[in-house]
Amino acid sequence: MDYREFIARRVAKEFKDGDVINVGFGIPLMSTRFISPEITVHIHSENGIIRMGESPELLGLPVDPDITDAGGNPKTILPGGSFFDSLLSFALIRGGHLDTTVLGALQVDEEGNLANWIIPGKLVPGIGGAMDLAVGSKRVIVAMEHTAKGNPKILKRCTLPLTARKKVSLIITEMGVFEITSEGMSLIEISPEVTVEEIQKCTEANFSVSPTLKLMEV
Amino acid sequence: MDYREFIARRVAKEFKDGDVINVGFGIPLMSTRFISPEITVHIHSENGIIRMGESPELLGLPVDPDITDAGGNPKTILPGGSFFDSLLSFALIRGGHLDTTVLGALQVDEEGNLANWIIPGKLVPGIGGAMDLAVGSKRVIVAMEHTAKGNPKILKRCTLPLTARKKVSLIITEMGVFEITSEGMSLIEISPEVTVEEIQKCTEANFSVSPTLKLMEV
Amino acid sequence: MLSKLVNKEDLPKIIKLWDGMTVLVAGFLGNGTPEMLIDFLLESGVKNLKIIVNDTSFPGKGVARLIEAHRVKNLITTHIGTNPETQKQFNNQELAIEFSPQGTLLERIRAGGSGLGGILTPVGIGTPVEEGKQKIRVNDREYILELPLTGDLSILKARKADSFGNLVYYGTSCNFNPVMSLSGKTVIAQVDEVVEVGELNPNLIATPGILVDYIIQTSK
Amino acid sequence: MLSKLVNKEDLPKIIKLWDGMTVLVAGFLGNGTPEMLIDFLLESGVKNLKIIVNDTSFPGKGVARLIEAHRVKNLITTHIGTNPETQKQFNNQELAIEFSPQGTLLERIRAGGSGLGGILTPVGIGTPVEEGKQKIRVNDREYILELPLTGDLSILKARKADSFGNLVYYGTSCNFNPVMSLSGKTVIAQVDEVVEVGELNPNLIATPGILVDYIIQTSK
Repeated sequence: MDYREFIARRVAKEFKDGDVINVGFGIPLMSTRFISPEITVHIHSENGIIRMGESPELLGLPVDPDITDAGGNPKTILPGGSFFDSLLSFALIRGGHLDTTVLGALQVDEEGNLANWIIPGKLVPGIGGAMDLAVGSKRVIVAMEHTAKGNPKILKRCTLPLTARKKVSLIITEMGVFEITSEGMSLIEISPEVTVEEIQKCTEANFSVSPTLKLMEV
Repeated sequence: MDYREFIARRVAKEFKDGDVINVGFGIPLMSTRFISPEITVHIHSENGIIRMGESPELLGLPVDPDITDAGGNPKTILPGGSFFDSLLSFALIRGGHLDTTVLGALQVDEEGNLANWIIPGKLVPGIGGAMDLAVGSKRVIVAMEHTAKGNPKILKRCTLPLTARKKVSLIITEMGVFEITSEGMSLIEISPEVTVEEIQKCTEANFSVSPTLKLMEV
Repeated sequence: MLSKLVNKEDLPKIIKLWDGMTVLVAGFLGNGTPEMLIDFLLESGVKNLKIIVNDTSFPGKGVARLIEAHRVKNLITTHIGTNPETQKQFNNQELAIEFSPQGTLLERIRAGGSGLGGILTPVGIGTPVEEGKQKIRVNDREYILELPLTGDLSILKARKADSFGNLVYYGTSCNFNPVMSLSGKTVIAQVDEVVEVGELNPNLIATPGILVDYIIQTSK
Repeated sequence: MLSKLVNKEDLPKIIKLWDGMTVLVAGFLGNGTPEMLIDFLLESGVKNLKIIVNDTSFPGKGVARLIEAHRVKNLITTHIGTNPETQKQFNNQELAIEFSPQGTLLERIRAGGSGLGGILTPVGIGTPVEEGKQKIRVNDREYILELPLTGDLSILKARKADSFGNLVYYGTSCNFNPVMSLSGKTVIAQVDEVVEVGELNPNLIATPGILVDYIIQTSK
């Protein structure tokens, strides 16, 4: 199992029966493949669909170009799902009707600030739905590799322009799981493959180690 | 022909082919019975219908309790019409997508101010959609009897709480038709049954007599 | 997937009600109002309600029945002209009423349910509606800042639902139902027909089931 | 009732275009964008356009074709990450871009088309999006006042229409189409199928024909 799949599998354990979720591309999207078959989770995609299903190719179904995810990839809709316009889609997002959003990050910090949309002077992919999702969802999880080319991504304070302020409450990486509250950041799970000291070396942010620290299992 | 029908017939001449209109109860509503068969006018009702048709009773059709006008009376829908929720209905109204609204008034004044929703200390029917209609429609016509129990309703300044400020551009009564512009109020048509002096006696507002004053025909 | 269809008799066990709570009641002159859920409120004995509703309907119909039973203390509405009892309780000061233009009421409910802090509307400028409210000038025009509304409970009426709570409306009984589905902490709908999940065309669902907590079926 | 169905070849006679005009383009990554109306804009030679669109699609698709032909001078959008040419023209300063959160862009277009002076959103607070904008505190939370957007022309794509211009959408190609129907001075839609007036179920029309000025039919 590679790092990314390990993270994605751990993310999937955060979903509860009946949750409405939205997942960004990459590891967050991958997490939906590992949702327990014992629960029903409703996947919302901001381009106007709830209860989004797998790719038609995977299911051996014909592709319908008018049913896609937010990356333009062909998808299907599950029974009970519906399509709606973008206005309602973002009313759902901003109005707190989504239980959990899982996003990647360029940077995240110990206050729960998130930066994932711009590197000034370099790449400007844009905002898309990320700011609305981060601000509006009941719960925001960051799922990402712990470092970028060896540099910490979990910082004392984000240095890149923010996506949202103080909204991230959980960070899941291949090294561990961090909870962020108004008290600060706390390591609550640790990968069997690393030590707290190793995590500290790869993390700029200050964090406490939870007295109930557990092994990260997937 | 009674006064009210005379006014209603004159109002109907204001509608143009393709117009989207909304009419209040009483004389405004009556005006829709006199629309020229040579034009198509789309009747919007704020409870969520466009191209509202006649009462089913009048057409010999069964009553559907879920298709009504804004007074709760059973109506029908014409081909090309649609139903929508109140949010869209008022987006249409406030967004300037209605060509003409015809309303009754308790008072209207020479600045185009309209009062039609409350008599303090007495009757408080409420606002309903009237304020949105008066503010949002491209054109607001007041259609009413010229006086109430002999007292002028067309005033220098409304004394009752307003419905909307400076929005009425045409007043149609049984005595004549007044145009209101930023220059003031002007009598542009006069009923064959009255003189300018008689109108002046029943009107508190100052008005000029248009150099192209015409006879009011229906 | 758990069915959201419950029996009306079980509602007292399922839905928490309390005196002084805020209830959003869908409907326009009673059309599109869930009478069985009005029954439920009446039977529960709940009182001092704050009701947000377009109008107070006609005597004996819809929200008028709550007013006639003296269960309502505060009302945010647009029109009471069709209900003399509302007028009477208002004049007696039994009932406090905040009048709102209809478009403004709709936008306030939408704002509450969609995470907006308010909206600027030109409607009400120069009228008593502007009193006590912040006014903001944008591009040389004056607007009233109207603030969001939400409720503890929204009661809706729809023509059809599946057991996931997806709703389909019909005719002019749609009115306030979709917007109120966004803005109640708990949302319950009375529906005439209940079908299996998957039977509704996903393009034609007006209110997605994720917004609806419970449905009851209209008695025949 | 006059039919709004016109031939694409007749559009240059019917629709006035001018350099620097503002066009609202529906679609999400090109899905739900009317390619034949993009063709019309390209063939007309119109330039220096101000385009309001969710994203700049993929190369060769939708609004990307206008950017590749250097017809766009200003862009209000949420995302350009799928189109390297947009990124290039942005870095070259050929193209000015105002980035907006997607929900905010939608609300601004809705406000423009529905007579609101603006909306308060919490989205963007503490980010570069708030720069230069008025902030307003409501119930102890800070919001950005976002202002309305409208356009000279809206170009839409729908699955089905009747000749009165009533529109029905399908799947995720619905996206920005309904909101943009409210906010263009002229509104034109490309539709795959045109039926007679009266054939569409009036309960299932997403965009009422009164909002639509012209329709053209997708070439087979």
